[in-house]
Amino acid sequence: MHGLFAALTLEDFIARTISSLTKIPADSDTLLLTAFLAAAFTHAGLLLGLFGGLPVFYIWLERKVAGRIQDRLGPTRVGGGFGWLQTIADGIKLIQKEDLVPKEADALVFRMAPYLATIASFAAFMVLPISDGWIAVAAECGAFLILALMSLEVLGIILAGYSSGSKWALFGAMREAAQMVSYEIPMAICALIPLMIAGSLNFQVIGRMQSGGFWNWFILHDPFTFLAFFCYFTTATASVKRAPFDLAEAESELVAGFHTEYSGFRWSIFFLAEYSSMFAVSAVAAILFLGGWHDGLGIDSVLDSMFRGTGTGIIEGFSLGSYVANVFGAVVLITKACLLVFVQIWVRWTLPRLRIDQVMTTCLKYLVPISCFLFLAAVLWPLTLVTMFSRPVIAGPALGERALSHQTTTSIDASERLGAAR
Amino acid sequence: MIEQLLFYTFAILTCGGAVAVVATQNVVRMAFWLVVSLGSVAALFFLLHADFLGAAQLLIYVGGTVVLLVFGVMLTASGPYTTIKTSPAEGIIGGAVGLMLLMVLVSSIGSVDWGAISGRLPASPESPFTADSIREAHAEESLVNAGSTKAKTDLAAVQQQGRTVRQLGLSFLGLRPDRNLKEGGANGLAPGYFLPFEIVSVHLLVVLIGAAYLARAKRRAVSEDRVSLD
Amino acid sequence: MGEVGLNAYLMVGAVLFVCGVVCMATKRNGIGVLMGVELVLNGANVNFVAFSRYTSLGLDGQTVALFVIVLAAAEAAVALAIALNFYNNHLTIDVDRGNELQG
Amino acid sequence: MPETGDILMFLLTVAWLLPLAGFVVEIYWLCFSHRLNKGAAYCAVACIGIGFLCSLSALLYWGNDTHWAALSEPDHHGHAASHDTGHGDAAHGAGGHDHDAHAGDADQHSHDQASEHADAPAKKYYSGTYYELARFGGLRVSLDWYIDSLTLVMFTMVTFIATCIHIFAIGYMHDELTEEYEDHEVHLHNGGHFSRPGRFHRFFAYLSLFSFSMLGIVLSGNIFQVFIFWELVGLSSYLLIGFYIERKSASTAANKAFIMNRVGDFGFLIGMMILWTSFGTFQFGDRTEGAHTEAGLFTMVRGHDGKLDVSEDGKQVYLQDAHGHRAEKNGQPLTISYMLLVAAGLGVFAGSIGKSAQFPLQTWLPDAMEGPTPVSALVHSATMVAAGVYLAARFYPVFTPEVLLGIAYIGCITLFIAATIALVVTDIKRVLAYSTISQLGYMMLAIGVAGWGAALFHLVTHAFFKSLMFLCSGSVIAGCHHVQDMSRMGGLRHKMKITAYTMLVGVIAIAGLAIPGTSIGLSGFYSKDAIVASALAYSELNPGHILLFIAPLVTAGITSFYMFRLWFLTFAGTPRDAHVYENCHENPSVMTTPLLVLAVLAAGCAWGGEGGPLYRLIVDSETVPAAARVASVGAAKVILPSHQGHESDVHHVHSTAGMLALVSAIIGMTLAYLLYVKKTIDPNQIRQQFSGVYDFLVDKWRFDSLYDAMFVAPVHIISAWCVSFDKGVLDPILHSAANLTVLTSKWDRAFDETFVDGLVNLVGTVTYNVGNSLKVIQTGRLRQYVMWIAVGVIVLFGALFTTIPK
Repeated sequence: MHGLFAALTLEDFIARTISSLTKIPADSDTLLLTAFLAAAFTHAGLLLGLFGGLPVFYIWLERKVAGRIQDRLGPTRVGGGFGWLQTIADGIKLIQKEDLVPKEADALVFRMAPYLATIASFAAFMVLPISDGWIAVAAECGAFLILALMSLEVLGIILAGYSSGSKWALFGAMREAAQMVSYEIPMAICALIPLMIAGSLNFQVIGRMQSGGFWNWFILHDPFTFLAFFCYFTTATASVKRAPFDLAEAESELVAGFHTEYSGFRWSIFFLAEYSSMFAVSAVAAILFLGGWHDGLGIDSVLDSMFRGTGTGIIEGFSLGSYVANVFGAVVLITKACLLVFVQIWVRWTLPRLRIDQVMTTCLKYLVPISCFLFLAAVLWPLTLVTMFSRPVIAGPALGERALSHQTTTSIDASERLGAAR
Repeated sequence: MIEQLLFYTFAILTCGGAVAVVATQNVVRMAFWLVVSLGSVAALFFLLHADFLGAAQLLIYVGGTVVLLVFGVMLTASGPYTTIKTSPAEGIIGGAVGLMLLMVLVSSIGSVDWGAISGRLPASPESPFTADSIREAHAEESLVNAGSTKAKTDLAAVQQQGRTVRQLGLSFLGLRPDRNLKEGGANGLAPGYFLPFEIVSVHLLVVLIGAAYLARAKRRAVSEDRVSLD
Repeated sequence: MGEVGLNAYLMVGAVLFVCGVVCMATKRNGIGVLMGVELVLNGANVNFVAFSRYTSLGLDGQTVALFVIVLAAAEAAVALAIALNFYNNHLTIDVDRGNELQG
Repeated sequence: MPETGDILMFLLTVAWLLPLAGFVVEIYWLCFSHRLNKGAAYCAVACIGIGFLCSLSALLYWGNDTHWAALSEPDHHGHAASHDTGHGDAAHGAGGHDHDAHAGDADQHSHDQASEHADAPAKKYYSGTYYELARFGGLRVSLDWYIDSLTLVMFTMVTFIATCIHIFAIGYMHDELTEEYEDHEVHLHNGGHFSRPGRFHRFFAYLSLFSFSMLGIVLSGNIFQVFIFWELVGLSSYLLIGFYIERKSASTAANKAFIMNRVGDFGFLIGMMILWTSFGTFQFGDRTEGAHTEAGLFTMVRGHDGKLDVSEDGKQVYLQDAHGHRAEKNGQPLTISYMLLVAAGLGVFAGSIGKSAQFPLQTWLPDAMEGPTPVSALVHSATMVAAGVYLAARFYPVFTPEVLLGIAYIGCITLFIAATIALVVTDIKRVLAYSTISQLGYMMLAIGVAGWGAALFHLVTHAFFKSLMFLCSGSVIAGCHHVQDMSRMGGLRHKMKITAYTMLVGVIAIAGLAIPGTSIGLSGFYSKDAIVASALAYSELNPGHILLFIAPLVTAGITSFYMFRLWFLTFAGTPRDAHVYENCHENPSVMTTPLLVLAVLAAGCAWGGEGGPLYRLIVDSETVPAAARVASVGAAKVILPSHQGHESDVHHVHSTAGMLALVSAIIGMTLAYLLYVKKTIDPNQIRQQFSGVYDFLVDKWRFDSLYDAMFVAPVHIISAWCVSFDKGVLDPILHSAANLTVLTSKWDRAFDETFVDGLVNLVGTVTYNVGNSLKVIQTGRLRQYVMWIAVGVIVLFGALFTTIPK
């Protein structure tokens, strides 16, 4: 058993609490199961709260940004001058709508498809760290897993399009399939570049390697990671079918694309999935290229040292300093991701939609070769540096040294905590 | 307990999905059930401490199934939801043979004492699976460097925890840090899978080219006739 | 509910395998046959990973399972190309129509 | 200062190789010029002309170097000559008595002389090696040079005559200067004539090649090299005779010449092989390599004193080394069987027979008149046929008296036969051709009767006047538009004055006429005089061979007759064919100038006779001293007469012989005048009265029929016999074998078809039926196969579970 049930601290805490209250031995299976379930549900609730709330915010943001770009105000009525309750109001309205299934539709698949898409995009948050150590599943192959999980979303969309029994929906689904299968390749290769530099698939490790100043961020590691970031962001935009790659919806041609026949709650769920996917890819971009939860100015370490040692007595194994630093880190990461999402929204309302052949051409003829070249160049970069300057980086300590120092400190830290917990 | 619960959940999903694939006649529904079944297999892989394998299963089979879906839709698109039905007799015969095959397999599985067989295998570092070991391994949420001189128990714990990416990668490079043939010997590592890995790489390239060649656009005989009539 | 052991996983693998075989044997749709192949391969993979977990073979099972996945992907690519050709020649995907080799 | 030999070698080599360069240039003439250009001819003339200048300067240089010692009286020059004189006196004394009785004495005497004068005499020749081609064991194949006065005279003569003929040919071949040459002799099926591009440049290329080859023979230093150029001469004559290759007669004549020559060359090869096995060298002259001197052929046979060193029993000949001693090898003296030496001599002479058209290989030369007339002049009168005589003369030291006797008789027969045929021939060129054969017979006869100098003297004079006459005839032919028949000519001297009178000079020269009572005549007089004198001396010493004197004497008259007949028929009298007469004209100066030059030389080249410079120069290079009277020890008991000096055998009979020959010639001339000018006797009457003889002569003594009967007919008969043997014996055997095979094959086929095929077919049928019955299982349905696999697995497992206990 492992990181799938990763709410260890909370689970441990609950187990100990129950054990101390009911005098049941701490290693009893029933107790452990109860504690695990309680912790899991707690975490799930928190995650849903957070990641359910974010799409709501994004939908509002999109409306406001679109309004500003189109020289109008956007929502203004619900919730004061900024209309910040508009999304909630819409949601309530949509839930009230009748759940229509067309006569020609394949009812079972038609009903299941939105869930499949939403589950896939929300499952990605499982392995996404929000701050140092704040991760649901600390999987060793987290980066790989998140790519796999996000690619599941397209399945739901294709099924939805096919089962609608409508040619608009079918066209949208087919476009989406072609687009997704193509864009996954350059996206994975671009993601591989920072992964290769870090030498790990673990988001935790990758994030820690970029601690310190912003010059440690992987986007500034070498010229090719810098380019790879933009390449990745383009392909990521396409993989979440945002404009100008939103061929699956294409209102001007296909009515509403794959969700033409959907209404009410199932329709809104598609939007939740889309916006949470946007956040997921943006967060991944932030972690892989933009330093993750590190602000790049050293504020988190200042916070950590400021509150270090405080509050150790309240809960066993609890450190206020690292907790505050983690909270700050979570804010930083979400801010970065939101900025990237804002860029996606901005692009959507400023660029016209491409044709499907242009989309495929962009991917197969340009992005794939470019990403392959960047990957190759990023591999050769440290070798070139070693040959010319006898060191793998231009300035500062080598990545391996950084990783090693982190490993030792964190392992000491962990063993201390473990010792304290015992 | 938890593991059992999860196992049975996903086992039922797997088997049910597979049976549904057999039972369904509609290609798209078959694909849907296939996704359910294969996704559950991925979950079973996670349960079997094979994280990387599970992720790979998700990525590759989902991608593969998407393509299957597209093809299924394209090639049966002569009418809405057309199905190529299997005759009931065939279904019955197939079911009967399948049941017999299942009985054969199940009886075979049941008649083998795996523990004895496992004992005859070469010894490898293995520690009993306990909650403590999980807890230890999880607490040590650190980068595990397979090349470092960790204790055997650490390796075992890593394997228990499912963090097998590094070891798989090393075994593809020809190194097997999990199987020391000689204690403490630097050169006593068991041989890895370097050559098969290379062969598979080349094989994939060949398949890529071959599939592209086979599926290249060809003018159909019908359309040619039409052109000639014009 | 007893302890989950090797046999339980092998049973799952067996069911997958049998379903795959029956799928291959009964589906007239070529795509369905391919799905049967996938099921068979997954049944084998489950067995491999289970042996890797429950015996002292270590990583070998996982490695082999990875190879199987990769080869399955390759097989699917070629098989789909063949299916496309089949469709081009017969204007259907019904494998029963491809009986030119009948004796 | 280079040595004399090197300078001579350089000059002659230039003269020799220039025609080769000319040949290369002219054969590729069309690559850089066109057919209508006369440049090829100028090129050829320039080459051969410069060659003549080189040869002449070489001759002059040689003369200056030796202070013209050769021209002085033999009594006053050199040690050997003075000794010869003394010896000649002794021989003369003996000659007065019974010759046979004193033969042994003379032989003994010569031995004494050889031992007395073992020290080397003054060297009379220069020799060396250009280039060694190969060395096979002891056999050296090399390009050598050998220069003595004879070489120089031949070079000068050949290049001079060739120059004249080249110039003449420019005019004669003028009608080839065209893009479209119509050959009136070649009739096509459609009644028209064959036409082709002109071959002016090619003609001159061949002429140059011929000159090169001929000079190569003369300059050669070993017999193998002679053979090489011998064959090259044959090749170029083949090309030139067959110049009008489209004419059937021309190509046949070329083939005939070539094949006849091969017969002679066969003997030549045998002789060469004998020489090689016996002597181990091909070299003529001695050869110095550092301190070691290797003896050449002549030294080996004759030593330094020109005597054969014959063993006591007369069966062996001892070979000499370069120092005049008997050659030894491993203590054993080197010897050669006497008969083998005779055979070698006869073999080499066989080559000469072929090349010089001697009996019995004489028939090719008249036919060779098919070539253009300059070719006849150059190739078939002056030089090529002279090559045979030259070879015989060059090899004179190797010939034993027996061989010389054979040569003499061959020459005798030839000269008489050819002269008689020439009496009746009316083709102007053929008269000259038979005349040539006859004169070559004179030369051979002279060599055979030890008149070495006389033979070569006649060779040179004959070259001049015969080339003159051929060119004159060519001029006539060209002037009369290719009419060659004398019976259609007549009175042409009015129209072609230069040709007529230069021709008259040639006729007088060949007839040997002189002013009676004095010894003043044209060149032919002196040379023929010398030959007849030699023959008379020989026949006096050997009375059994009196025929050798009578035949040339009679033939001298015949020669005179037919030559004047030719001149009278052609130039004198009245025109017999008005058409020919009307159209004929004198030729341009490019053709007549050579005639005039040659006429001067034909008249005066032998000035002084045997005391004159030409004869002296030639005799200077005689390797065997001709002063002594030599008796043979072999099968033929002959005594060779002495020549040199006032006391020699020849000198004694000289005036007698000259008188007889002159009388004979005058009789011949008078007869011709009576018959063809005065018409006192009608030639037709004689022809009818002696019709048998006439026909015999017209048929050329029926030699062609004889050869047909001797060689062609037997071959035909043997071939017919072979055919009948083939058809009667071999074919039935083969046919029966074939029938047997067919029968066996039929049986075999039956066996195959019934038994073997049946077996195979049975297997095939069974397999086919089994497959046919099994094909039902092959349904082609994919799903069924899968099902069968599953069923198979179940059955297998079931069998395992039931059979293997747990």
